[in-house]
Amino acid sequence: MPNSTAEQRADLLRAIGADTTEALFGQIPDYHRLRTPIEMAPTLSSEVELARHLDGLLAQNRPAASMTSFLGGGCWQHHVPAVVDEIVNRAEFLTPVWGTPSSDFGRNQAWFEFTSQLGALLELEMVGLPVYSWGCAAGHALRMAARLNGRRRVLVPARMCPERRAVLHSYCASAGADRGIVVETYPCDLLGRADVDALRTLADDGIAAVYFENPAFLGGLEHRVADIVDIAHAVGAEAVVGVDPISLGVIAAPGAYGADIAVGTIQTLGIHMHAGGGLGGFIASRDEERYTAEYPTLLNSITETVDGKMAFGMMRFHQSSYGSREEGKDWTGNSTYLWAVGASVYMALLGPAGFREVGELILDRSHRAAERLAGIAGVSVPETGGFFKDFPVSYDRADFASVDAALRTRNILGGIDVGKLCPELPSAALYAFTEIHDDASVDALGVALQEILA
Amino acid sequence: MPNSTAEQRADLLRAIGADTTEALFGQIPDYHRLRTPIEMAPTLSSEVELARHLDGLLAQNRPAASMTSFLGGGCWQHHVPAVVDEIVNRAEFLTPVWGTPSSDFGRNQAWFEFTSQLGALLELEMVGLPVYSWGCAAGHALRMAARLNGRRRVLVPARMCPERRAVLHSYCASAGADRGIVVETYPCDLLGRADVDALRTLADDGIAAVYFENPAFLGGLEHRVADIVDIAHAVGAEAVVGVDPISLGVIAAPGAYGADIAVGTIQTLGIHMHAGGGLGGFIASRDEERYTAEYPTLLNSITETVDGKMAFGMMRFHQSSYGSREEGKDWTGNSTYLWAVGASVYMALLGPAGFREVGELILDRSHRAAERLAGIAGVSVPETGGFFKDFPVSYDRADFASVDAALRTRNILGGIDVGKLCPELPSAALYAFTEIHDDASVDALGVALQEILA
Amino acid sequence: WDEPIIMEMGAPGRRGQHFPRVEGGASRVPAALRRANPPALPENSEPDVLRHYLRLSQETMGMIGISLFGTCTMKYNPRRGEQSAMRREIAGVHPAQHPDTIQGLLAAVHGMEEALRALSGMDGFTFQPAGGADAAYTQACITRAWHASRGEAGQRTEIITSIQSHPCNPATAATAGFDVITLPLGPNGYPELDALRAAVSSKTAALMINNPDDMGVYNPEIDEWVRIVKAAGGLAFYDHANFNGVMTKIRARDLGFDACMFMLHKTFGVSKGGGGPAVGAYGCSAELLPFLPGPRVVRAEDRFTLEDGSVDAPKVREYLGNLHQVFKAYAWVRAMGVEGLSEASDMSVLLNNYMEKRLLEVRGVTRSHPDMPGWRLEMTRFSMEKLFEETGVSALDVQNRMGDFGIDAFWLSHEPWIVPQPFTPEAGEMWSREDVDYWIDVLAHVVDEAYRDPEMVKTGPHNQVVKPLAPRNLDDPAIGSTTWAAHQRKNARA
Amino acid sequence: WDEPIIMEMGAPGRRGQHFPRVEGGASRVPAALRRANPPALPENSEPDVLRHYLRLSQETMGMIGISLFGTCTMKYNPRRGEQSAMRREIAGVHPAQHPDTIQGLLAAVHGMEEALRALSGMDGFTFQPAGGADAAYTQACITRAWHASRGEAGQRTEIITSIQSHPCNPATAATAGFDVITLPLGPNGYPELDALRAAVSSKTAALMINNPDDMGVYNPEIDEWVRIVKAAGGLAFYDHANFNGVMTKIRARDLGFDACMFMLHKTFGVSKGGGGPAVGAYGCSAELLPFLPGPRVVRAEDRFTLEDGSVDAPKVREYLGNLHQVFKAYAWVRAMGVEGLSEASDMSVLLNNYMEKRLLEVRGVTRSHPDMPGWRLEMTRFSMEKLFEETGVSALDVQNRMGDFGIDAFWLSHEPWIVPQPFTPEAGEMWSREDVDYWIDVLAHVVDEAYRDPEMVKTGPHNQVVKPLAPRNLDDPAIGSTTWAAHQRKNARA
Repeated sequence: MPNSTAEQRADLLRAIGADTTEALFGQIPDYHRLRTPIEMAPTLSSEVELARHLDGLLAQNRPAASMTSFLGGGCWQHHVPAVVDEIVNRAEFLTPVWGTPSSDFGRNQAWFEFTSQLGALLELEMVGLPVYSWGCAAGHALRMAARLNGRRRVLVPARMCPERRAVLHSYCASAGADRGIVVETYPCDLLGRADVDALRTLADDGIAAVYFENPAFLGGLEHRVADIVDIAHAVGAEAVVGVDPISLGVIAAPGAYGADIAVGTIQTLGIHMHAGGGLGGFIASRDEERYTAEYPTLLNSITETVDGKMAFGMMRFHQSSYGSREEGKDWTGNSTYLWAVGASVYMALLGPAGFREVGELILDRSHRAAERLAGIAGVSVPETGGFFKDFPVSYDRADFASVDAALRTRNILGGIDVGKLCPELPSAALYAFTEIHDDASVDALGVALQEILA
Repeated sequence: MPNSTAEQRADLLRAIGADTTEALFGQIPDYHRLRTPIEMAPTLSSEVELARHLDGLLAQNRPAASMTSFLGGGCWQHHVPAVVDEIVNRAEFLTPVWGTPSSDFGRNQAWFEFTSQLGALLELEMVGLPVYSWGCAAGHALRMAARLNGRRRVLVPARMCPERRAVLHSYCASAGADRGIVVETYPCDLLGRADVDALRTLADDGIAAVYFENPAFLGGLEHRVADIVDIAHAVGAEAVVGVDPISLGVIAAPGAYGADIAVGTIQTLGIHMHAGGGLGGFIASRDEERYTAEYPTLLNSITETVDGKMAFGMMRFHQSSYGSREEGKDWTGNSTYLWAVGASVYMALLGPAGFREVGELILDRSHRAAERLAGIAGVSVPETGGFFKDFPVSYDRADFASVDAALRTRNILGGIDVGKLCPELPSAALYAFTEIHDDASVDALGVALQEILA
Repeated sequence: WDEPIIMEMGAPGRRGQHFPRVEGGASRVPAALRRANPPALPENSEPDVLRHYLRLSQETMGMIGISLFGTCTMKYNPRRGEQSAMRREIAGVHPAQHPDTIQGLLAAVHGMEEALRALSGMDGFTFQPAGGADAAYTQACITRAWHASRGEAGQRTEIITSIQSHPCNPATAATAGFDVITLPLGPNGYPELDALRAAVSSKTAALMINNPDDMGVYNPEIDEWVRIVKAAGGLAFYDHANFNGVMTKIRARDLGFDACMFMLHKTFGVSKGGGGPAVGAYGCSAELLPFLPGPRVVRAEDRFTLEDGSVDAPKVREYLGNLHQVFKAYAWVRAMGVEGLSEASDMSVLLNNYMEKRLLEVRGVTRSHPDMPGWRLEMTRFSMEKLFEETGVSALDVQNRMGDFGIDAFWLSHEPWIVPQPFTPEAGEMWSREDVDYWIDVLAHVVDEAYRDPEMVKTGPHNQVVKPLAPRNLDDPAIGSTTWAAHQRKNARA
Repeated sequence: WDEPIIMEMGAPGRRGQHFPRVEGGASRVPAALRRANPPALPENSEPDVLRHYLRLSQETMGMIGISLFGTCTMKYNPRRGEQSAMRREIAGVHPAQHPDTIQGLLAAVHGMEEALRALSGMDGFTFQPAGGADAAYTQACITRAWHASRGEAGQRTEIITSIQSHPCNPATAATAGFDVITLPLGPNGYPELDALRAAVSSKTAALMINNPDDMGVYNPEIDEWVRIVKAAGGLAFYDHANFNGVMTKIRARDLGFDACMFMLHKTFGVSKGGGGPAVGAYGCSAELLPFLPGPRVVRAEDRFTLEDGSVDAPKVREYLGNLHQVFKAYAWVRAMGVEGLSEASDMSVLLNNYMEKRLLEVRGVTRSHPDMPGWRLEMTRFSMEKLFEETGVSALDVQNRMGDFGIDAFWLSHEPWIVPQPFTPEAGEMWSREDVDYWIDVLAHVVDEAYRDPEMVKTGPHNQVVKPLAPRNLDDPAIGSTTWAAHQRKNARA
């Protein structure tokens, strides 16, 4: 602290006419003041000590990125281009909070490039600044839908990411009677894909929104997206889709099949997992006032300066909680804006060809992995492709925990436990295969499972 | 490569009127051209493949920084403040080569702050931009001395870093008869300190320079620096000292004891070891034209702009090899200028108090380590302190290689082999103790040696 | 730099990232679901993308200038913590990894929780809320769950706050389905006890309040507030957004609060990222612990494990939270220690009062509640009302013009503007007195300019990357565009 | 930013770095050797130091602008290699570590050697030379050692080079104790064979030559040169500074050379650091291998070990060299592959010829050896002699003024200036055609300005961090100062 030298401190006290810093806390009643010493771990006041301690902690971690990991299901290990890391770690982007349209010009442009590129991937022209996560985005989107049509029931897939679903439930619940949104489910197959006929039966004109995911949590590609959108629209509900944008080089865009609101993660766009700190979510829609007026997020619009140059400014600030407190649309605050910069760099690096290639590569990896695993006695995998990067693997004769532990001793992190979601497959693990896996890592998994399940 | 798309390439060829790129190599006679394919390892054209390969290589390294390492003797593991890393990795400093005084303004200022702060540590007002290493700096300094007084013999310590000494020999040798500089040695004690009486006898008026180090390679603090300088000056020789600047918060500065030229490493000023890539050397002297006129390095001077603002420019460029080819003073070229920026940041962070503290801490660590090791049967250490961070440890009844290997299996990197330099102690290892070591690491070493030598 | 938008850069066929080619990958996608047209993304080489964003970074002033952005507690982010957390040992951790594989990370998270418990007196914390507003939302959700568990669902529907609370408090309360009661300020700069007494009832679910508020005013009756609310059956939540001015001086639990929130990206030295990822660490008393969303890190003998939250605990975000940021906060708090925290508080209050003294000497500048005696805490709400009346130059104009001198925004005030033409600098402990003096000198210079040449100020900034925005109604759907595609469409139509 | 010098910043007692305090550490130093007065270093807090150097970084244009600095082959430094080499697994390696502990690093070094052997036809490489000049010095030292081993020490005292060689060639030869014979250029832009024949003798130790030179001219008789020198008993050294224009097209060993040098920080995509750390990889034929300084990485079955050099091998630097840079070069060459290298060569030559065509259309600009037919390789030496004569504006003036448009120095020419008012841009393969077009447009604009308003150009730059330097003779000992202390002393006296 630059001013804590005895001389500086005395100078400042003299300048304001106080005797001690203690005197400056005179507003606080004496009996409010804490007088007992606070107990904390020993201070590591030199950087060399701190570095030694932190290095020691880091050495106790075996991160997925250094093991052979197949964890996915909501946060994935994808390739992070080095250029993304360089940019998000620039002091100019990493450390500040907020400035003026002039002083924040570069960052605002990066944000606009994020929304613009994401919009191009989604084929939707309205994109808000990011929210915390896919789950939070879905929660906001369902609330937007309920505000749009005044209905209070929504339909979501029965086999949905439990983490995401819990968040969505928090967002839909309400303290006030009759203000909550009732979350109902429609049945899905083992890859998480909608039972479209059942969905059609469940949808009625009390439904505010039909929410579906593509790919689904259990990995399935929802090939009947058009039917689902039709079902929603037929009853006057909003069609809300959750997507993983890294799939959009090969998978049809939400805008192409008529989804009204699209949400999803931005973590897969070049953001490290960070033990969950890499999550970020987005909300997008057609650029129609009906939707625009319901966004809770901050909205960064392109505009121009007094001398006609490109610049950026906030639009519809009044509808945010900053502008209208409890009268605003839901609420916003610090979010995951740094990751918006990172995702912008990522999309700029990939371009259309990169998204196509990475999508094809992931499809190839996951399907070839399924073929490899299908050949192992005691392992069941879905018979008919149709998934993107995740799919459930069932240990037919062993429980999840013991297989998982055995894999770990082999430096492998197996898939996440989805047995509860799939009562038919009590030992099911959701595995993720991405562009970071090569044949060797898939083969290592195969060999390990063979040994463990033998 | 942005222009290698078929379209761009064709456009460019059309613009210059060539049919193929092959045609552009018409200057090269056909029979000079290589026609057989070049064999190289498979191309890793995607970053995801390259990253996987590089990560695999890195995983095979067990760097000193992740083990418990006592390697020193010319390159040391010191604490590198995180701020230094941030600055030297800024794209603006990391990637460019050279510009104009205006476009390079910030870097030139950082360089000037490097020479200014290093000068303050050394109490010398003339400091050149860095050279490759301590050894190269010593070589240039001895050549400077020989040019200054026209003599062709120099005296150096008998127990000098073998690496550094080999470099110095290369610099002193000559193809032309009578142009070389003859390197003679004076005896030293087991800590590498000069036998001052013997030195006095060896010094005569054919000696161009007396070179000594403080601390010496074997760690000793050369407490008779004033005597050595006097001996050199008495015979009209230059007194050239090699120092480790991290010691200068507690050790007298070369300028204070009358050294004419000071050289040394800048690696200890906040530069990672980088497997030897962190080395850098400096040359400094009093700011007298007699010396200034002999510098082979580039010299970055403070000056001013046409409107009176601070700026920086090259001085005495004409005496460099860039200015005068073979008529210049030795030669210069790409050097270790990025590390000058890093060292500048390091010195600015430490300030006088930081250098004092780190010096005291190192002295405390090394001497307490010596006390700890002295208690181990089969280990000999110098009886009487008097060293800085390195000192020789002798394995009395075991050979160096077997002890070293046994330590390695315990995740410890023992000292470097200096048996050849110390015939009295054939199994001597030079250990380094710095501020990065805590009591636990020294104790781990003690326990390991106890077990190994039991 | 005159850097174009990335959407207009590049040329067909350029690549910034290649992937291994496979044959027929797309054939794995059902035909109906294949993407028909490639996305309209730009095509650029890697060096061009890098340079583009490097230039944009240089066009962002941030902490390279001086930012005394009020309420956000601008701090130095020690690079040791930042760089450590950036390493693969943290960045490469999947949130669902088995705890045995991430003991170092869990130790840091647990250590951070211990530090916050010591500083607040609370019994447990969650780091799941991804910002201060999210912590407020967590409070609202927990309030809902707690009352429901006591059979008062549907009855406890009102949350009380003050007009000076951060907008996120009423907004999250409303989102969670509560009615919001907002108390006005009394003559001393904080709401009056009687107003609170009038507001509480059997419908009262909770009080959400900050103290000191962002005018630097401390409510000395806050303990009485808590008693009143709790007596009425509500919960008391302490929004510790302005903890910097009181850390180690008071503890939320000691004052009777049931829960509180710390922003690790503000008070605890973690980088802000231009608006997150952030952490609103939420802590509560033992009574509320069952409602804290899991999983939480618990120590079991010599190792750390994860414990799931109860089914009633409202999850506000997937997984455990922004743990890389918690790791940085842990590094920061270990480096500071109790003495360091206390000193930071001292220095931030001292420097604020120094600023206040100097700023009040500037013509046209006043402070809120001018007659309230005593030293303000870490912030003071100032007003340029007089300046505005005398010159037509607003606080916003001054803020923009100050940018020309390398000074970033000072923050005006949250809505509503209780004080006209407000501005709220926060000095904190990181800026040197020289920086603060320079900051004040610039402000004084701009104010002086406002009296001499108001147009100069109103048309600023003049020498920044771009000039001020043209007056356009971005809320007009025919103009405002969040994407390039929308912009192009609207421009074409125009 | 108007950033002061660090020596004048700060205040007494401020700290940017603390260390654990110990009692009596200094008492371990003999009293006579203790430092009497603390060094006159500035005292600053960590955030202030960081911000200071961040600002200095922003005041360095470098590769954020456009740099076509000739002879230096400005390339993109792929961040993957840079970041990997920055990791502790490389940065934290001590150069004396046992090879078993650094197998990954040694594999990369060995892989890089294999790649260079394939590209040159040489039999072995050392990465010890820490730059191109150091590689030339290595050549001079090896030449000395080789002749000495053949009993010709003292006899082989002459090294032949061309006036167009880089200054480091004659300079390092002279430092190693050789006499230098410099051949002038013939009418075709390279020295004539007869001149070489006249220069060789029994004193000839070696030829040190580059080809193409930095005018983009290739000497088609180079194989004959090698034969003549070797017939006279000398060694032939190929300075591959300009390898970018010929890589994969020719191989040094195939042309008869005994040794060659590649600059990994130029041709092989490694960051330049504003002038190092760099690598001048030096390779030679089997005959010279015994003189290659060690230790060198050798493969022994499935692992890598280190082999010491012979006692006759002249060490030019401690340890193995800047291995972190070798690691980056290895990453680069693996990513490029043979096809990538060939394409880079193609693109750099193509773009240079495009530049040449456009630049020669600019008034006042000519090229060296204008009548020499055919395409130049990766560079062309241009001249602004005509411009200078007609306007008084020099190439240096143009260079300075171009900075106002975000374009960094283009490089003039090494000494001596054979071509008056020379300038030497090198396009390379990384810059897009748009960048190069912009570069040329700016030059054309500045030249046009020179004809219209020469003062505008001569007094440039105008909108950079600082204006041009005042004319002061820095070589005057009373003025030039490399340290703040010297500057203050001289100013006080003045």
